[in-house]
Amino acid sequence: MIKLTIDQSKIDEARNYAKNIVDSLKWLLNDYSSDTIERTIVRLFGIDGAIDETPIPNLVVEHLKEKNVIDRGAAYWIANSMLATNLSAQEVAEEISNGKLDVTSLDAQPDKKIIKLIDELTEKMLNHIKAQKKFRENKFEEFGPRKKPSIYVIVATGNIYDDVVQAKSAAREGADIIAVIRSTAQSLLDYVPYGATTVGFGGTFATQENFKIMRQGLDEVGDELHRYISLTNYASGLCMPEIAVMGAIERLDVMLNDAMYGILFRDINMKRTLLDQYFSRMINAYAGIEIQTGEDNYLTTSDAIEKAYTVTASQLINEQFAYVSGIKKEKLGIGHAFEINPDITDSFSYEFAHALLTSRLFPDSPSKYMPPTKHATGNIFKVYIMNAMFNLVSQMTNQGVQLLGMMTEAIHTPHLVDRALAIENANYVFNTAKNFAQNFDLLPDSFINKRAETVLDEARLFLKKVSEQGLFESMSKGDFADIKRTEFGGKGVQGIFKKSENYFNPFMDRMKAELNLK
Amino acid sequence: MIKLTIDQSKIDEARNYAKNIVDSLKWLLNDYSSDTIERTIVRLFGIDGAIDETPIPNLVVEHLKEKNVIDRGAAYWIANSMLATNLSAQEVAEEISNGKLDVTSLDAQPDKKIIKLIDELTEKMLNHIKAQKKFRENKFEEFGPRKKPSIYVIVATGNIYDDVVQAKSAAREGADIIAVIRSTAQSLLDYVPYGATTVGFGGTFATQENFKIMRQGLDEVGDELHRYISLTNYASGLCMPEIAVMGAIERLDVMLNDAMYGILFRDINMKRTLLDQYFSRMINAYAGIEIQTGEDNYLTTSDAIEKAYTVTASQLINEQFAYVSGIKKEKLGIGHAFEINPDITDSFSYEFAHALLTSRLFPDSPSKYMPPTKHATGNIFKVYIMNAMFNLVSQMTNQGVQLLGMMTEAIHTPHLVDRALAIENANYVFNTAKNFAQNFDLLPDSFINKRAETVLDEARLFLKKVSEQGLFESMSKGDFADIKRTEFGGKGVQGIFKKSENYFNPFMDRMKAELNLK
Amino acid sequence: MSLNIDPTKIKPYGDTLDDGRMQFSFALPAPANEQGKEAAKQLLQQMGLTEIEISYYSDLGEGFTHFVAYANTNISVDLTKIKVKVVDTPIMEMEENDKYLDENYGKKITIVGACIESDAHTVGIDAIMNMKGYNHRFGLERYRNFITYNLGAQVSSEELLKKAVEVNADVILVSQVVTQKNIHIKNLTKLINLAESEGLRDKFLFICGGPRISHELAIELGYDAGFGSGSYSTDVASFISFHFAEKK
Amino acid sequence: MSLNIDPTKIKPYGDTLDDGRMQFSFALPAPANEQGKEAAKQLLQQMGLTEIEISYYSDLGEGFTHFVAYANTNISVDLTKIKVKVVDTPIMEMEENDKYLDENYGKKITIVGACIESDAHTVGIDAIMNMKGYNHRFGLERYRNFITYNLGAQVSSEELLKKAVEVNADVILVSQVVTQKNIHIKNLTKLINLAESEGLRDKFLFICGGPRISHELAIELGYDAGFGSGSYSTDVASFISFHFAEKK
Ligand code: B12
Ligand code: B12
Ligand SMILES: Cc1ncc(COP(=O)(O)O)c(C=O)c1O
Ligand SMILES: Cc1ncc(COP(=O)(O)O)c(C=O)c1O
Repeated sequence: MIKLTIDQSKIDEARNYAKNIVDSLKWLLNDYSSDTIERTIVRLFGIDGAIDETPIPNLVVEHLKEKNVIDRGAAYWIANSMLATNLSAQEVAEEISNGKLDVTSLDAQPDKKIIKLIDELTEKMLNHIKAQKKFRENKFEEFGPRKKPSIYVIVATGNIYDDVVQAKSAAREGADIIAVIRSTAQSLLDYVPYGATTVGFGGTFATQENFKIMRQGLDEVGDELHRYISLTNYASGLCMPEIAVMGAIERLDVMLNDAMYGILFRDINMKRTLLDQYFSRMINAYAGIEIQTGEDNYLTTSDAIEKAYTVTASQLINEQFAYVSGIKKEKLGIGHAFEINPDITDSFSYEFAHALLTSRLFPDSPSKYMPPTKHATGNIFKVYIMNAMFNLVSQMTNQGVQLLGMMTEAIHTPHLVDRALAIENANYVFNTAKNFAQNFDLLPDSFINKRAETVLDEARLFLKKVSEQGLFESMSKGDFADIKRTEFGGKGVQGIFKKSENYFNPFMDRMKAELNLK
Repeated sequence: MIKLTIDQSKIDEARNYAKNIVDSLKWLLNDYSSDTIERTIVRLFGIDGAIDETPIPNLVVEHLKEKNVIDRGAAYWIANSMLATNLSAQEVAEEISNGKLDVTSLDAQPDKKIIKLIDELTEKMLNHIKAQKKFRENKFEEFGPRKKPSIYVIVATGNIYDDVVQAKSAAREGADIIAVIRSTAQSLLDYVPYGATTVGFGGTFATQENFKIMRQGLDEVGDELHRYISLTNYASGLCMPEIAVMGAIERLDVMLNDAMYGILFRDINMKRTLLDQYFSRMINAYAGIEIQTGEDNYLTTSDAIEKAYTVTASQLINEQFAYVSGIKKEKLGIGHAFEINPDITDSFSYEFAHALLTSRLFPDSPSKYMPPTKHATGNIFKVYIMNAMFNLVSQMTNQGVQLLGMMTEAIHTPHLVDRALAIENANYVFNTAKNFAQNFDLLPDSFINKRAETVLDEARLFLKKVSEQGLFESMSKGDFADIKRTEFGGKGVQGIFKKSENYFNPFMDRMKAELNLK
Repeated sequence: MSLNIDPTKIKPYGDTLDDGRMQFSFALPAPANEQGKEAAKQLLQQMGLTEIEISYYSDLGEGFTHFVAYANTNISVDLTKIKVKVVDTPIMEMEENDKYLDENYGKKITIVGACIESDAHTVGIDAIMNMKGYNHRFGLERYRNFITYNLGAQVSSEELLKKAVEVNADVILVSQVVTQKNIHIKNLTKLINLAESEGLRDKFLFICGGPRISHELAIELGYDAGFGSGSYSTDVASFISFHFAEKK
Repeated sequence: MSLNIDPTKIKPYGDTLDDGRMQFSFALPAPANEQGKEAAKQLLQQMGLTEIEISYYSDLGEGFTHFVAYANTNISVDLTKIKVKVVDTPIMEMEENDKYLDENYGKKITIVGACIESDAHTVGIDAIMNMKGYNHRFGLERYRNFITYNLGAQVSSEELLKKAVEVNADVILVSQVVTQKNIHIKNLTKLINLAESEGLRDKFLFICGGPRISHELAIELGYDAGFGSGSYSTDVASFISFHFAEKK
């Protein structure tokens, strides 16, 4: 067996630092909320729709902020208004949105009645989400589990209907997971666009309707193929929990959900991101959705050998944040990437060592392995064999999810043909080298073993430093990816608030209880 | 280290059977000669040229056969005629060819004078060959040795001048060895075409002039690149020793020279082939030319898993035939191929086991590893990654010469672009995985180890059977590649004769002496 | 919800219906620089392409450069107007075929096969004829109602016809794998002309096969059927059996 | 002995001079059978190609088929007529450049760079500007005679110009990596139009770069220079230094 010989105590030590880092932020996660968290609650009441392109959940939360009553939480206000007006949640929201209803003008209803109503509504939505979870589980039961490594491909035409055609074609070729890439920088929108969309830019907007359309397409083709085809999209950005909820409702199966991506790569305020990811991941956990982290991003800007330890460190931090939200090991897709300059002698051994380290650190988690992108050139033939080598590492080091590389990576978002060939590439390599690794022992004093140990050591020392000085401080010094972010800077900073004594988030409470979180 | 754990006594046993098979044919190698061997001697006297497309060496030997005096050997008759007529060797040959000279009509000259003249002429030609050998050695001294695995590519335009352009381009991309593929079925011609040629069919004729033109081109580009570029062509067929001599004269560096290819795959008489390969290999050995065997051919017609042992058995027989001719281990390019159906699960492990077995059996010889061809389809992308996997096996199992696969294998003989991409493929894989294998131990009870042992066992038992019943008998039963050949059938059977008491081959005698052969 | 494809005007598809996007790779005797790149672009322009993107170029030495490009064509094809001749007999497995002939023909069929003229690629014809077969289909040799002769490689047209007459064959199978300079067309034409001039054309069912053979091409060349890449013994066997049973 | 290439009529080269052979790969909304193959063939025929060989096809599902083909074009290009604009200043290493400016200019040059508008791909501009540099060439930041400001990703044209005015810049560097729907053209045009309308066009040297940028394109768009894939800090630095030293 190809197994790293690494001192377990070093792993434990590194993991402990990560745990300390996350534990020291409990104050934030417990005492604060954000605009998008409140919008999520609004959505969980079943409220949807948009007026002049602005989603109703945004209008509702804007109203509560204007009236300076958001610190009690949206749940309370909606329930109170429903009881006071005898309208449905949707009607209440529409009235608010049309400026016809001022929630603070209504009489406060008895607490008991409010709680009862909220309980009912919570129950209803959570039951729907649980039903979706059950549906997925049944399908996997019926058709068998996802293969390993799973084949993950993206569609990104900008038009959800073209996307569906491409996704179905990919499923027929052997794809297990379809990711609909979002339109450029959707993560910076402080709302989730509404409805079916056909004009995206470098990707297709993540909307609830688009989720539904794609889900339906994949269910159709999956039933035909007797394979359950998973669907994924991105939670990251200024709307993490809202998108998580949309995914839960429309039965996405996997979601990209990184605790720090927004901070580092999108300049979103750190408190905002950490808060949002906390609730969004809890929703993912509750819905049985597998999350995936975005460590590959470090390597698109930094050198993949020199900064390999930042990937490891980030993985361990992401892991701890995930546990706090109730994500199970089996649903924790730990990100990493094959991004070393292919001209480097023995770059394959480096990649192998890095990939093996991820498997070793998270043996029970379905790692998400990202393909060569940075060193992809317009030489489609070269890129195609780089992808084959990438697929081989994955098969040999037992990765969970293989995000297939496209031979046209340096040219355009994938064409139908590019994707089909990428799947053929993976199928060929996975099958031809299926049990290849089983023939070997990894030598403890080998380059690969020593390299993995070095990366772990560097990550361990880095995490020690961060845990000593605190995550905020480290980020403000640019310790992560050489990017400096401050506690009070960044996008969405206005969207956080301290909860009042009588703040109320019934969904989080229910989820916490069911997920056994304190 | 990736090393097979195999009982050495099994290897010794198999090798011994092969030795017995070859030893039992000494009567043939010692007592017989052939038309092409005699034409070779004519050529070694420096005789060249053609009349109405028929090479003068053929006309001379035809004459000796007509006159029924060939059993004394061409050397005697040419020397005798030279002394009797006072003409040069070339002049004598031309007179004979023009029908103006009947060698039997001349007086027999004194033995002492004949021997003296022959000695002088032999000395002259062998000195030229030795000078070519020395030249090559000096170049390798100056520029450094060929890399391992060496990059071997073919050119096959049919036009020697197009070939040169393609070869030089390939050298610039990184090729170490250029093979000029012969025009279809040249091996069935009982003469070697004359002069520069521009119209070949699926390849370019092997002629001495073409050898010279290509050699010059490669020397030019090699000096420019500070790398010695090796040249290779095929000896196999009805003219093995003649082509070997042309290669020695024009400084080819490698020659495809299989002891049994002609018999099995071209239906050339078995005695003829075995005789011819014996002398041709001796010439190769004398000229310091590396030979390569053609075991890949078995797998283009038979199943590469089922019939893997035929490759191993043939390798061991080819090895013994090579030793008998004075070929050194370091100049013995043992053939094998990557031809397993890529759809087979774990086909990569099978290929790996087979390749490793070849390395293990011939650790000091520069094995020649052939690419996927049979399972290549018009899907150039798929073939390109099959070639990458093939290159990886080579790098990991330490092969000597890598005959690069072309992504257009199933379509056409290689285009300029195909070859450049193939070289890029090999360079990338060799470099990215340079020391990858050094990280691992091969487990003795692994699939790969057991598979290699199985193939060896099958080969051993097969060789035992052949050594018991004799090579001729085995071939007549179709034991090799399911192809049946009889001792008295096949092409070129008329071209063998028993030497008389006073038969004389001064070149073979000198070579044997210098090569320490008895 | 599906894309709205007009079958009378189909165009290449990259990622948007009718975008016409295609991939190109070729070498030019041009320098590996902006000038060469422009030459590559102009070439594609003259082919009527637009949105030309030279994605990559690389110096091949000796004055040549390799280009990889993507571009859009505006050309479309009317799929509804395309009718190609294909062998359309249903395909029977071996046992089925044996039984079918028992019941519908009642005689054995004699088949002679060869890879003709300069071509020595026997794997294809062997795949069709030999006992062992190919990809889990036994060869014609194993069929109960066929008598087969596989003459192997580089058989001249004369020899093949001679043998067919000698064994009183019903069917002649010809394989052609090498296609360089259209040698396969030449060889196949030679055989059929020879058969005609000897008055043998209608005595046999003439069937050819090989990686670049199509039924359409075979008919054009005067054969009764043609089989390309990936055809199986079952395809040919079925065609033969139906032919004789129906003729009877 | 070399091939006899006529530069006024260059054609693609497979393995014989002027054979015109090219490789194609594309999807069609057509079935994966002989009919689809014929459609692919007709498409290539309409592009003026001959000797068309559909080497491979494969069903992609949803009504699409992938085709790989080889074919010959008869089109040629006159290489001698192709003149492309390229940056042709000699290239100096950093130390050389520093010294050159010491001796020939004697002042520091201020450079402001950014990846503008919707584009967030900073790796390219960083490769040119950042201390660390790229492929063993230090970035402009490290040059003794340059004062640099790298504004990073998604900087609006307005912001960029404002900053340039504020620091009294000599040079503006713009990066554009995303090219889908020609967004890079739109963005670059926006910037230069804005500069013109604010009377700032001639105050700065405008240089753009990115994987699909060429000097030719840059000039066309009204920039002073453009740098594509694989350009280095040394290229830009040399261009800038010569420009100012010569202007002086
Ligand atoms: C194996 C092989 C050889 C072997 C052949 C061994 C043998 N006994 O057959 C050897 C090594 C001897 C060989 C030699 C040469 N080969 Co070769 N060879 C191949 C190879 C790798 C595979 C062919 C094959 O076996 N395919 C598998 C069979 C099952 O497929 P198939 O032939 O297409 O047959 C199927 C169908 O077409 C159909 N079919 C075929 N025949 C028939 C007949 C009938 C009646 C029916 C119904 C159906 C049918 O059914 C079959 C099953 O589906 C191809 C490359 C490739 N991957 O295709 C090159 C290839 C065919 N060879 C090629 C060349 C050039 C040569 C040589 C000329 C090289 C040289 N200069 O020496 C020589 C000359 C041989 C000669 N005189 O013909 C070229 C041809 C180029 C071209 N398009 O013209 C190819 C494409 C390789 C290349 N890229 O250069 N070759
Ligand atoms: C890294 C990367 C990212 C990173 C960027 C991180 C960062 N901070 O830069 C991340 C992950 C964030 C990212 C995101 C996206 N990306 Co991106 N990305 C890439 C990738 C893999 C590499 C680009 C790169 O860094 N190249 C290395 C540098 C050194 O090369 P370069 O940029 O060409 O720069 C050189 C020259 O061009 C020149 N140069 C460049 N700028 C300048 C400026 C001047 C003044 C000068 C003189 C020279 C110069 O000099 C440099 C050195 O030689 C490419 C694919 C590829 N392999 O090219 C895709 C790619 C560019 N991305 C793409 C897309 C679509 C996106 C997204 C829209 C995807 C999505 N829907 O989310 C987002 C949107 C981001 C946005 N708003 O712009 C597409 C663009 C398609 C197209 N042709 O339009 C590509 C081609 C991938 C693909 N096939 O889909 N991406
Ligand atoms: C973790 C993560 N989230 C989100 C995204 C992309 O989303 P956006 O461009 O909308 O930020 C990426 C892109 O790679 C990512 O890695
Ligand atoms: C050992 C050997 N000799 C010769 C040849 C080819 O020569 P010919 O086609 O002229 O027999 C081959 C072809 O693969 C070969 O393997």
